[in-house]
Amino acid sequence: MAVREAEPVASLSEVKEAGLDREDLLGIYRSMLITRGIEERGHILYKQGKIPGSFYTGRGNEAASIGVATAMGPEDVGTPLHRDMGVHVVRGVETWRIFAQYMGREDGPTRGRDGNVHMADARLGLIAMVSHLPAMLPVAVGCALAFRIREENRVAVGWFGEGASARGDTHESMTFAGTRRLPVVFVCDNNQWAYSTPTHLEYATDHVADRAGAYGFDGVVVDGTDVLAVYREAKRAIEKAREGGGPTLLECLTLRMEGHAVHDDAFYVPKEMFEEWAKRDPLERFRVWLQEHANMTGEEEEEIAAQVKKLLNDALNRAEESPLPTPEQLLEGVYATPEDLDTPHHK
Amino acid sequence: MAVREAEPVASLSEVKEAGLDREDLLGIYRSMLITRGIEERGHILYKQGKIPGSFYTGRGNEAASIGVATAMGPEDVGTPLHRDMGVHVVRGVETWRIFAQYMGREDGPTRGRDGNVHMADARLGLIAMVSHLPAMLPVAVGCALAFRIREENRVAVGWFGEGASARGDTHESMTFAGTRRLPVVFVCDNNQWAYSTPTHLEYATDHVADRAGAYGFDGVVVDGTDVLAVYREAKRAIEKAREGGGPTLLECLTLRMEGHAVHDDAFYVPKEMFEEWAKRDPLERFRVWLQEHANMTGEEEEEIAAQVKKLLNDALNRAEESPLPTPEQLLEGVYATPEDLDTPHHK
Amino acid sequence: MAEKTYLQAISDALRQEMRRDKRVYVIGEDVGVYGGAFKVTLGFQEEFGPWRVIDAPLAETAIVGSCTGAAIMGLRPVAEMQFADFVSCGWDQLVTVAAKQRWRVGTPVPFVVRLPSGGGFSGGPFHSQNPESSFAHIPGLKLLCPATPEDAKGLLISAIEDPNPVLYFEHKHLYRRIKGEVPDERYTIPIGKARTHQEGDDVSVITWGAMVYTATEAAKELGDVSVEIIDLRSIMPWDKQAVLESVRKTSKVLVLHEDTLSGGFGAEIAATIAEEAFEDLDAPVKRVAAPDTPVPFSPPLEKAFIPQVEDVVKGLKELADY
Amino acid sequence: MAEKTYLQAISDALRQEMRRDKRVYVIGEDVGVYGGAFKVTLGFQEEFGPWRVIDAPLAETAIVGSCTGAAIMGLRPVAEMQFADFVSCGWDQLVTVAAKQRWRVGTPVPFVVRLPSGGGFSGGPFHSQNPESSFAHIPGLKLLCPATPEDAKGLLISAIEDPNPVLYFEHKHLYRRIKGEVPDERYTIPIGKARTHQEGDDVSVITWGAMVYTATEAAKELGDVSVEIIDLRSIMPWDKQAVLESVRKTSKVLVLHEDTLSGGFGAEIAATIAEEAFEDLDAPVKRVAAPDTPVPFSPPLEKAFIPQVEDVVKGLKELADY
Ligand SMILES: Cc1ncc(C[n+]2csc(CCOP(=O)(O)OP(=O)(O)O)c2C)c(N)n1
Ligand SMILES: Cc1ncc(C[n+]2csc(CCOP(=O)(O)OP(=O)(O)O)c2C)c(N)n1
Ligand SMILES: [Mg+2]
Ligand SMILES: [Mg+2]
Repeated sequence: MAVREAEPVASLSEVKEAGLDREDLLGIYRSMLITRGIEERGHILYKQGKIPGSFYTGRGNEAASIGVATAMGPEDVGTPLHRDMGVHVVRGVETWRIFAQYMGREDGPTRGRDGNVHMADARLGLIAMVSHLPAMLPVAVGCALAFRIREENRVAVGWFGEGASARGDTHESMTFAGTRRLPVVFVCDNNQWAYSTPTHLEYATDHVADRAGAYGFDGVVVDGTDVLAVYREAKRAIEKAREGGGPTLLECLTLRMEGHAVHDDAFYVPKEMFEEWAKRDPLERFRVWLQEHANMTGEEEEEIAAQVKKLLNDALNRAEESPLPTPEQLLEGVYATPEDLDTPHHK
Repeated sequence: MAVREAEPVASLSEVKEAGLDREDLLGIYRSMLITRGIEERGHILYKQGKIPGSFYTGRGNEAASIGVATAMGPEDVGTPLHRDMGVHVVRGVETWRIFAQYMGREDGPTRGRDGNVHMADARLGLIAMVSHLPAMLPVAVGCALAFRIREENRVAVGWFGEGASARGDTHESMTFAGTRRLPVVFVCDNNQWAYSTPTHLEYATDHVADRAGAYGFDGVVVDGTDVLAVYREAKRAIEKAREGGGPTLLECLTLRMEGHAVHDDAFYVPKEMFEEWAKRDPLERFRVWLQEHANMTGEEEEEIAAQVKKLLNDALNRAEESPLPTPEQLLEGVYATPEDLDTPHHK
Repeated sequence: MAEKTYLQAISDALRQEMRRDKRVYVIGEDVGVYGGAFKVTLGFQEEFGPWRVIDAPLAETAIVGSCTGAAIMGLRPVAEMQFADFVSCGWDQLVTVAAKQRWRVGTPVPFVVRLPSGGGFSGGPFHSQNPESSFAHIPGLKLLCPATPEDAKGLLISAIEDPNPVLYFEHKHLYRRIKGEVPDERYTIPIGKARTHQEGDDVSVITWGAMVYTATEAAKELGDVSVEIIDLRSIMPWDKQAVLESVRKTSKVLVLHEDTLSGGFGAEIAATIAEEAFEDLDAPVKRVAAPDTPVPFSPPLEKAFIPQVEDVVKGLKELADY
Repeated sequence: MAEKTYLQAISDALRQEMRRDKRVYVIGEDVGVYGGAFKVTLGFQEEFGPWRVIDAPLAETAIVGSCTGAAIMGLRPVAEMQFADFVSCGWDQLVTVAAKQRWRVGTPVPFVVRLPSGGGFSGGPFHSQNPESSFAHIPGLKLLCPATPEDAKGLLISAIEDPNPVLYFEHKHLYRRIKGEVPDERYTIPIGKARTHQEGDDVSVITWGAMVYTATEAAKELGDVSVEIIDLRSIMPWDKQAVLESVRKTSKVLVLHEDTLSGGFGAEIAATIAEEAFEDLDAPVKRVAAPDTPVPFSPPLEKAFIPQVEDVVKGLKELADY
């Protein structure tokens, strides 16, 4: 039951064993660029006054979110959070819809009803988060329970921050999942800060994953800036769950590379901490890795970058054309109708 | 941080080291008899139709509750639960008031407003439980926080059942206490059943105390039918907390020797389990121990038994004379007045 | 058709639905081996197995929250709170997640929480509450409070069918005390439709749950004042139209509930009547409810707390004489 | 006397009380080093140290529950919810433990929870709510909703002094927008007393929080209709007498709040008026409140959700013309 600290991924052959070919790797890299790009563009939109309310990014968490999402099967489901834009990207959300969501437009997944990453496309196997952290963990456990009841080979992935690990929802979720050995993987985005609160005020162990044993399952700590290591560990955990081996607590260690939200300059984070982790930028790390281990050429790199740029530009343009919702829409759909049940996720 | 399984207490000299003299031991025995006596009489009252609602006892838990309460200092505080009548007895509650409480009379600590062991005399350093389990743990942690803020050498003791260990309140309490190393001892009355639910559906570890490490403090499992072992371990934990050593999770292993409440015949508990644990009846164990190690004479035994019998008889008579509350009292005291703050516990 | 207790009607309806629809499962504390604190699911685990009748850990947040997840995955969870009072430990999951998901992102969350509620047998402050008013204020939840065995069955089936999170309050004091004819076949009762428990011309009583019977007793004592009793059955949505129609007929109305007065759902009903039937009223809208205290344990206090027949009689007389 | 923002008034009041009374401490997420999400406790930790300005774990149950324990031990905790919305995670501790302890066993539980609440800046469904109505139904809690800097200070001090659990709702949209003269010295404002924000003769508006300003704007647009605005300030206990007096004077009344309509506390006020001032009313009691939906994020939706000046104008005109 002891916590295992995962090794980095060294070679291409190791990656192939884990089920990824070179195309997949370039795809991952592309997803990372898209993810970062979405959030960088979002930031600009915010500064331009086009995003109402506040604005959050997952800068520094791209490898963690994308590594896990890549390891999920098509029928698996997840409840990603505000640092996990990469999950939406990997699962195939249309980029323009995210910008529309940011700007409160009608074509965002919530049609302007909610903001930020408080969204998900249920058809992609994702359930939209609420703000209350980590209230989506019991929901993820419920998905896993459904899979267990129906004896399906599906797995649920529930995300939570190291701050939110302090809340009762985390405990009840892990307790229930642990006693019933449900097919769920708990992914902790440990970015070392909960708003301004450091980790030692949120938990008294070395790692959040040290708590896994308290629930009767395994804990793994992985470098959350190493997308392949995250992928490998997530894959193991997910496949273990799929085979009836019960939950895993997978902790992805990163640093939140910006303030809690756009208004926060993160003065409380030691400068050296930022400097140190800047050297481990997940995109840059993976770029170099691809060059060294997968012979990614300069041409390929440029091509991907250009594709991503075009994707983002097109998406932005399309999103800006999306209308704002009209006041009449406010009252629609507080209650579901029987017809609403004719959706893929309710099959 | 590993869980320690406590040894039984062997000799009188060991007990003396732990701070108890022969008088104390006989006092403990007396408290155990009173505790059991109160609940047995309560049961009779219930059958006589004198107790409205339901009725709970802590049969089998007398050593656990009394061992811990005996280890508490006079200025320490606690939040005992429905199996912990012994705590009230040791802290000095007047027996007749408990019977008055059972019967919904005006002289019960809640003046007929609440029933059962949902009561406490704040002047004795006890805070009355609510039904919601384990909602008193955050309260106990708050007491410990107050002691820490004021730099007092006091300790709070919070009780919870192994069933209630599954709830979020347990986790948030231990997380907060652990990160701040607050002077609180968490006592788990592990009586192996939560109503009809067995332990493996409440937690996935061998012991509840295995979880202590997840909160950065020590866990100890003690035989909850051995009053001296419980006392010794509670004393250690309490004094450790008092000296700034932070919390301990002390798990007292017993068997709930009756149904969950009076209406429950506990059909779901294997008969052998009852038989096995009946051999470890905490009163009988301690009686034999006192004979063997402290030369308790037959005379002494009889004298104590007679004292207790008289105490209970007198208490019952006095309680039966206590009036039922009058309807007008219902509306009093929903809100506290400034004068209410002139009580010892608000000093 | 057979005569059944209110409890039996609930139990039978649930069993019928579980036989009919594999998506329905039950989860709660002690619902399996023990059959539930009130034995509503007695024998269910034998019939449906441990994965459709799930003994949950003592963890209401996990119970309620997992229902949301399983519901979104296409199942039809029916959770049991051991007592309605303990739903306070699942409050956040209900009001924050389950209630808002459909409106926010279009995802229906079809599940039912069964809540044994109400007082009358010295359950004390934590085993007697009627928490429907707190939830009635949260858009996105539906709330049912059946009073008869027939409604208990039909509304439970409707709740399970409904594509929304539904809180189904079953009054403990009716469990074994109230009997009635219950059709054997499967049927539903429309959510949001009141039932005229008794027709009358002079004063209307708007109520639900156990108070329907208190109102009936009171009406009997009124002599020649003719009392109409509207049993709301469904608190959210509630049948405004039926209420207003009754008020327009009688011009006098008493709103009655077992929960405490201030901010209780009776206030919403009274306020609505006062606003929308102002011109039809011949007397102030009267509310009779429990006083603003916790629920007391000791019988004389509990009697003073729960609205009694005499309290309703007094209110009705005042209205009649107005 | 100095001109201060609403936020500054709160911050200064709290600092003053902490200087005066060693028993007062602050606990919440990010209240220490960061000074709180809204900077109400900026600089507090430097002045009072880390054990009186406590950065709590992300755990509302522990935050609120520990306040109960510390209060019983004689301290005067002031907890901050980062946003009022998150109090749903402390619901059980508030309604089950803190609210009922005094009545059950005579133990007062004096602490304050500060709740930055309200919408108006695209906070979306979980950073904009006004949860006072849910708590107003729970006997044992007191609820304050100041609208002016002067009241913000005086009521916060009263809350800290009060021997009960007090929920102090501070409206985020007033934080920096509203300024006013605030006495420098320590003073209290009695809990349970309304404030006549504006005298008038034709129609009364009963409201609180940010809606006081919406009502004021609306009243200006009314021309020759004279509007009286009663700022309740205290929701529980609420100043029934002041409300009824105003209604008796004007005979027409509009109850206004930012929270959603159904089961909102406006229903209690309207129902009380309808019952106790029935004969004085010349028109139905009107309620203007948010519609029964979650709080939307996108500006056009949020504008449609939060009662606007024009909504109040419309209501007032209808009443005036009745
Ligand atoms: C129950 C609850 N309380 C408070 C908040 C306010 N809040 C938003 S994010 C945050 C910090 C979260 O920290 P962590 O879980 O580590 O996630 P991170 O933002 O660092 O990814 C807080 C306190 C919340 N969202 N939910
Ligand atoms: C939050 C909550 N949910 C449900 C209950 C109903 N209930 C009362 S006692 C009990 C079992 C408690 O088990 P455990 O914690 O092991 O304590 P024990 O009664 O065995 O001492 C349950 C489920 C409760 N009291 N509180
Ligand atoms: Mg974090
Ligand atoms: Mg137990």
